[in-house]
Amino acid sequence: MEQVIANGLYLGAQYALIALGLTLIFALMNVLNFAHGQMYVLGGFVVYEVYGLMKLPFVVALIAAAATLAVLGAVLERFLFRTVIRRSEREESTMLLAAGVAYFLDAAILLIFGEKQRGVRKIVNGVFMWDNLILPWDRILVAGLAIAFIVAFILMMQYTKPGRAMRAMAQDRTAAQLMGVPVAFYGLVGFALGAMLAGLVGGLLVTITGVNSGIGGPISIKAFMMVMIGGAGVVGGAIAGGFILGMLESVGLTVLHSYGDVTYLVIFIAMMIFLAIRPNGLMGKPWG
Amino acid sequence: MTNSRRAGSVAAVAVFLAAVFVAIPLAIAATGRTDLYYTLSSVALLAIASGGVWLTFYIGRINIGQGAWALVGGYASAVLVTTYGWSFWLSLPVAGLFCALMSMLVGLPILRLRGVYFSMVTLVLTEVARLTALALPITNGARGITSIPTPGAIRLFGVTLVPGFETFANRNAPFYFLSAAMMTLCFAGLWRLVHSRLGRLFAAMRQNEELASSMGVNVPLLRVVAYAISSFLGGIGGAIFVAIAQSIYPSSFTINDSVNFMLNCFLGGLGFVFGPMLGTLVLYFGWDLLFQTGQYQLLIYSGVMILLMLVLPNGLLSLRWPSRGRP
Amino acid sequence: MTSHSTVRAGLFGLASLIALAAAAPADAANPVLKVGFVGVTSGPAAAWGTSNVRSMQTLAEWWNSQGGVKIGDKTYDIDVVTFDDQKDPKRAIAGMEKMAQEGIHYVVGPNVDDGAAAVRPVAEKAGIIYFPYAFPKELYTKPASNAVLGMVASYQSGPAIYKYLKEKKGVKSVAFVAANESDPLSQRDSGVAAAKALGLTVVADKDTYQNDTRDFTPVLTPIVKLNPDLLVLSGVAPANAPLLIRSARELGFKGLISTETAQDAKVLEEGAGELANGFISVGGASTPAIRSKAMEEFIARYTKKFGEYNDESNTKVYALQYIIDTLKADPKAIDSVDEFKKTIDGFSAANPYLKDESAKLHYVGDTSFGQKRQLAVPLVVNEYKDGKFETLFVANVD
Amino acid sequence: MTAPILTVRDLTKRYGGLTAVNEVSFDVQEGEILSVIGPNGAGKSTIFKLISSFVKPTRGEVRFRGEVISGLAPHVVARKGVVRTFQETTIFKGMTARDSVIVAHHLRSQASLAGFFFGTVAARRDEDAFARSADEILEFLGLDAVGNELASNLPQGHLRALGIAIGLAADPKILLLDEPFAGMNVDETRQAVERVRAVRDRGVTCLLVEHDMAAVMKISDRIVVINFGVKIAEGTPEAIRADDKVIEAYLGVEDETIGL
Repeated sequence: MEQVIANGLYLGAQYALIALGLTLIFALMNVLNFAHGQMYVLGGFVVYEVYGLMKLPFVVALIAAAATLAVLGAVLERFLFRTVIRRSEREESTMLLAAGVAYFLDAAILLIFGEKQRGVRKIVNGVFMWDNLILPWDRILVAGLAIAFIVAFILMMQYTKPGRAMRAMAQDRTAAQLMGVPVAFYGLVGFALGAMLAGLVGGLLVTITGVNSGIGGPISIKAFMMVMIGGAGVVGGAIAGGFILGMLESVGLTVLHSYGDVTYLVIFIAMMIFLAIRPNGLMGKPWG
Repeated sequence: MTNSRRAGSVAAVAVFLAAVFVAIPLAIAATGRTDLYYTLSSVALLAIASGGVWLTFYIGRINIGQGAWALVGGYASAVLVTTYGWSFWLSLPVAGLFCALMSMLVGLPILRLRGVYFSMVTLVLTEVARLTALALPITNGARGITSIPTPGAIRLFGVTLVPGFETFANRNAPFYFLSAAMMTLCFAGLWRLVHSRLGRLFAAMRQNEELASSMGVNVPLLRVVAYAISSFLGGIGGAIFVAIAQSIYPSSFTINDSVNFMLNCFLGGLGFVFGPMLGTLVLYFGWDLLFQTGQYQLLIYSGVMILLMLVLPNGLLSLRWPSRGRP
Repeated sequence: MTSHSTVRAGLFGLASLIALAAAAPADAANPVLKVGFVGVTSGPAAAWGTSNVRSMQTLAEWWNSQGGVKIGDKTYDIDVVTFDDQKDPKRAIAGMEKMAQEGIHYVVGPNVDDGAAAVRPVAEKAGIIYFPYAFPKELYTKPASNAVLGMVASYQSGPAIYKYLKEKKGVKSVAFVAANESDPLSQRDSGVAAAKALGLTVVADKDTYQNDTRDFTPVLTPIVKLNPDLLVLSGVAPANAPLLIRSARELGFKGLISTETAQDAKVLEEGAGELANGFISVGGASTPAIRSKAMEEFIARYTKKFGEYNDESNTKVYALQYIIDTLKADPKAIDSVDEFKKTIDGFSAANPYLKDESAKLHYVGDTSFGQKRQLAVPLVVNEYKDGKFETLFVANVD
Repeated sequence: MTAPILTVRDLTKRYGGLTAVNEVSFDVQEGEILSVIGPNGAGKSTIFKLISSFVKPTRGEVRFRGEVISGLAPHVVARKGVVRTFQETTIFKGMTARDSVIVAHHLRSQASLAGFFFGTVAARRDEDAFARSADEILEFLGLDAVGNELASNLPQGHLRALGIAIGLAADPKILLLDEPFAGMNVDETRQAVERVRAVRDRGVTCLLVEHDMAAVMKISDRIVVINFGVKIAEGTPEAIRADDKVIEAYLGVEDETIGL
């Protein structure tokens, strides 16, 4: 059982970080970013190139991934999303744009990096063993880094000026604007930050799970589920959703092991029932 | 409606019918491009399913779960035809009704959700449908149902109304006419629905559910009704597709399809009943047209999609009627 | 205005892309023989179709550069027409319709069960022989007659592998894990049946994972606890194999791991490193130990053209070779699928990809399907070791 | 005195540990204008939602002509003749004023929804009747000039009137008005007061929840005063004006709104 809980916590840490970027963009812009998974994949490939092929230190690769995605996020916001949000009658229209961007990134990544699964050398070797518990050190390190990033993100949102501005914006965009928050600028910053988080976690996980050009879509959908459980647009919700899904998978796969085929069916149906009872997830903001 | 507008509408309908049932078949016969029959049948069937999604948009719900009902409809028809030996023609409406009924049960709890929560729960619903199809014995699990016979003849009092599809030299032609006829029927119904009192109530609900209920509208019931109609359309589309493919697998309709149905609505324009039809035509046919571009196909396709969104963020049909906001 | 100039720049880029793509092959000295491909070259399963398309393109380019292929008294240039079905059976039908429209009679693909079943009505009506990489027996047994299985099926390789492992490595218990999708689940079911038939104890036959799983530790934790002698990764995608192996080994799994599908050594090396040592898979049909000079040249050309070789192409090179060689044996088959079907039964030609000069290309499948609807490719069972596959044994189907 | 049209008994609503409304009871007589007033945060809007059944009470009940309506779905309550209005932000943004009022005639339809779909005789008769009735209501409330404007383009004063028009279209026996005078200047308030009187004169009982003491004093037949979720007074405007508890409650908050 210790192993199951450890697995769940480890999965939860990485899921929470994946969900964080998605929920941030949703909170600030009301955009459901279908391209989140593709951004994750791109982050993974940047680390593959820099750490795996160019043999530079892992930290450098991670910074490169974060920077690449931040720039990409900013460009997407400035030249695509901002225009469409301004000109469309219904803000959901950004979904088509986001899906288009997702397909575009999918195609571009496939053309640039090829169709194969890629992996890099381990960042640390060895396995931590204690009683029945087996955890490779690199997983522990990755989970630790993920949690560190989450904490850093929360601290930034709580105590820095941009953080406070973005929180105000997430609560009430018009009010924030009246209070003098430059919402256009912080929309850009938020989008860049959300994309950066996706790239960061993609880059982090390439050391464990590798990366391939096709997994963007599935990752996005998984991220949607976490956000849905925790509640959309709330940082705490994303983190809770990530950990809950991680636990759910870990415990579900073990408990329902003998029923095998239906494990995910049960998890998904449970999720639907949960949402029917709590229509805004665990702690989400209601929809406009 | 003024007389000139009425005349205009009648002319538009006549042109549409002539194009679909006369001009296109003639053009195909002249050019020999019989492959277009299938492509256009697909467009028609996907448009039917997208029309359902559009209706849920119309009551203010972003539905990314239509793939589930297409799959359920497809399986319902396939099981009735293969296991119980029903005629395809009977199985088609039954499949649609089965979807409508099931969607009422599912819709009752989930339609309380709004915005992204509804979208995501329907997204999960698609996956639930796929996993259920994999797990159930009646759907034959992972092996799917194959070798489904093509639709037979319809005979009434010894008169053959529709000949069996196996008797046609080109099997795609009868499917094209079936799909196009169903699409015409479904969209005519949808158009009438939206322009009848029910449609106005739906529009009222989309804009404000509380206000609508304050004037005595049974909002939960109407939501379920709209969703059931939507799922009915999904089921019909799925069932005919299965008849064309003569096979169905749990992966015949997936999350990708659900997302595409939604995108068709966005691209055509949410404010227009015929939006999903045009959206499906452009998105589906566009992919086909680009097939010569080989490895760049997806890149170009998505690039065009992004450009269209930039230029016409309110859908293709907003080009003609700039921001009138009326269906 | 910025948004306008963006649009214009985008349109320009697009136009140039289309022009680039349209400026395709054909210096029309020879008549062109078109061969089709309908399969998946984008999305999560892109690797499967891509290795098909690239083998076909490499081979066609090679032949065309030598002046074309001589079929009967004419010499043809080979043109490969590809269609990406996005792993969607509905698109696969459209693709097959396109092939029929282009007058193509020989199509490689689709790559998965649902697509292969969906295109069957079109192919039969339009007179197309297609070569799926999908295992459902209905596709190849009567009354179906237009599909030819392009590789060794899991229900053929599975028993051979388990038998070998039972006899040589003392395997007694076996556990299965598969993605919860049609193809892997079907392959798992046939694997379980084969293992039971051999008298092995099946300790886990229901564990599945979602296609979005990136970390397999939770999936494998309960299985590793059962401590089977052999862990079978049924129908595992090449991308997932190293991840599963790594998770199992890191959880302390000491037994053997095997799969019935072809894998890529580079992917295993990058994804699992030395943890993948000892992993048993069905290798591409022309592994280093048995391959000929011609195969080596093919690999060299492939690598030069696309930057990197894919070991799956060891098998996938065969389909086009078979098509052309069968047409050479019976030139009338170029326009007549019925001729092709007649020729299949007695067809035999030299296998250019194997060192062993007595090796022949011929069609098999009588045992599994009751008719010859499968390409005979060597069943090569490999063991991965330090970035390379080492051949354990070679067998033949039928 | 006839039996009251609406009776409120021991109405209580708790949110977690917080009691928003505590054991409030009062009656509404047929044909009167009754106002529920109280300082900000007194629980007025909760009472309003409880009566219109948008919120279920923790305890207690609301009866309409002797029949319990609390706990029923809002649309069922509306069907019985208890109709609420919203403040001006709650409208059908994409519809014209006239269309909004026509749609609001839903409860009066004789034809079924299927009948409307197929355009039966009954349905067409309904459509004509609704259009005529809507025009009458719009004129009655002075909205006939702006009937074809999009609701979202109307100024605030017109939106208030539109809210009442939508309420009237549902053919209410008792109309619940949610702060009909909030945010209005003296002149607008005077017009609004006239409007409410006219509605009552059509035979519709009016229950107001309001903050603006001056207007309430002018218009109401009787007043119920709430503070901290508890009823502290009930009576005619004169009686309320003289009530010490009321003065105290209001002085504690903001004295200029009392209008004394």
